[in-house]
Amino acid sequence: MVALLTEPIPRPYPVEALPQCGALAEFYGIVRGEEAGEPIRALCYEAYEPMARQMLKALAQELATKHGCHKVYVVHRLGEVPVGEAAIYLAALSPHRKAAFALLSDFMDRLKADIPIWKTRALPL
Amino acid sequence: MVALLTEPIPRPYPVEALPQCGALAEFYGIVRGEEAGEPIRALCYEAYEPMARQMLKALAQELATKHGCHKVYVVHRLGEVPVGEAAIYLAALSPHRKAAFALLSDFMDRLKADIPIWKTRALPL
Amino acid sequence: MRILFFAQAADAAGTREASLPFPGGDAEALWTELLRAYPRLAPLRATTRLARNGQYAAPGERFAEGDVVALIPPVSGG
Amino acid sequence: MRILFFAQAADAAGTREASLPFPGGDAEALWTELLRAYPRLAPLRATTRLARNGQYAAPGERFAEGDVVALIPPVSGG
Repeated sequence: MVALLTEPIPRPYPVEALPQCGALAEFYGIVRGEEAGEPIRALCYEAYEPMARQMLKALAQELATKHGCHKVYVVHRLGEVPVGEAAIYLAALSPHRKAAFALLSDFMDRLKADIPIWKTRALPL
Repeated sequence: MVALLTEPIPRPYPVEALPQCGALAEFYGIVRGEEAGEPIRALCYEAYEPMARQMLKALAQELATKHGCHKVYVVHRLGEVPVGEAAIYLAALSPHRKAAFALLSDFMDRLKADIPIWKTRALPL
Repeated sequence: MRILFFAQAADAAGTREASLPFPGGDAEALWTELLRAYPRLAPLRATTRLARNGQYAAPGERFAEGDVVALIPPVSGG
Repeated sequence: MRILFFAQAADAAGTREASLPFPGGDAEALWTELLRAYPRLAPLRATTRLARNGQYAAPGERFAEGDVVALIPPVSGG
């Protein structure tokens, strides 16, 4: 499940439990109060939306297969994201915890290397 | 923050955002629908509560320091935990994601090796 | 000495708590008394750790009359 | 050829989208045209990847008149 949205990312994110899955691992990447040492009030994100959406779907599928996760959720917020709010949410459901942990970690590395989404501006406090 | 409780673990768990922390990683360990190949309706957990509580606190502190996490939450449910509900919740807040991921993974390994909590019975469906 | 039994150890002992006369000594001596009082603990001995006053006992640690000792079979939380 | 500019590339080009006459050719040829039209992209060239029709172009890939090409400066999502 992939979504790009401009509203706040819900917490909890509505994740459907699966009877075979004993592990739900989740990650929120939250905007911090400083950027390059300066206090800020928000970061602005933009994306090449169709390409980002398609790459995120392909990545979720690839890593779900690789690690044996049954379901992956990825949500990236775009536009202005205030300090303390999440720019990204990631969740993985798997039978056992190691698969879900490995997926989150791999997914974030790949996302930060390849997915066409940018932090374009920091809005000063 | 350590809690042992007999009620359902809330989702979302009330976690306080910290301005320096850009990462919130969470884990729910959920009771699966089968135990040893048989369908079940719940698992029963018990703990040596004072020892478990004290060890969980010490472990949270040790691993927060080791990995550079600013805050750790650990909640274990005791008594009967129905299929599809969480027996454990773990969360870590850190400046960067790798610290929070590493903490969750290490914490679960240590918990499963040493903390005096037991799955005592599987209740058949 | 106050003894606490958990999980399989409670099932084997048939109780969750007991008082055991014990003059003091090491884990070996304590297990001898425990098995005399609760012979059905024998199969658990190899995998069960002892906690003294809420902490795992170190190798060679001594147990005294006033201690609270817990029998900790292999844990399975999470 | 339709060109999409993102992030620093949009700032440098001064636009988010443009139409570029391009008869077809490889990335080298396309960059030559891009830099002729938008000289301020020059400092970004070394770090900017090209996507053709929504996918990163492979080394040696050829670009044709009808393609949609996106300039992808170093990404920074998450």
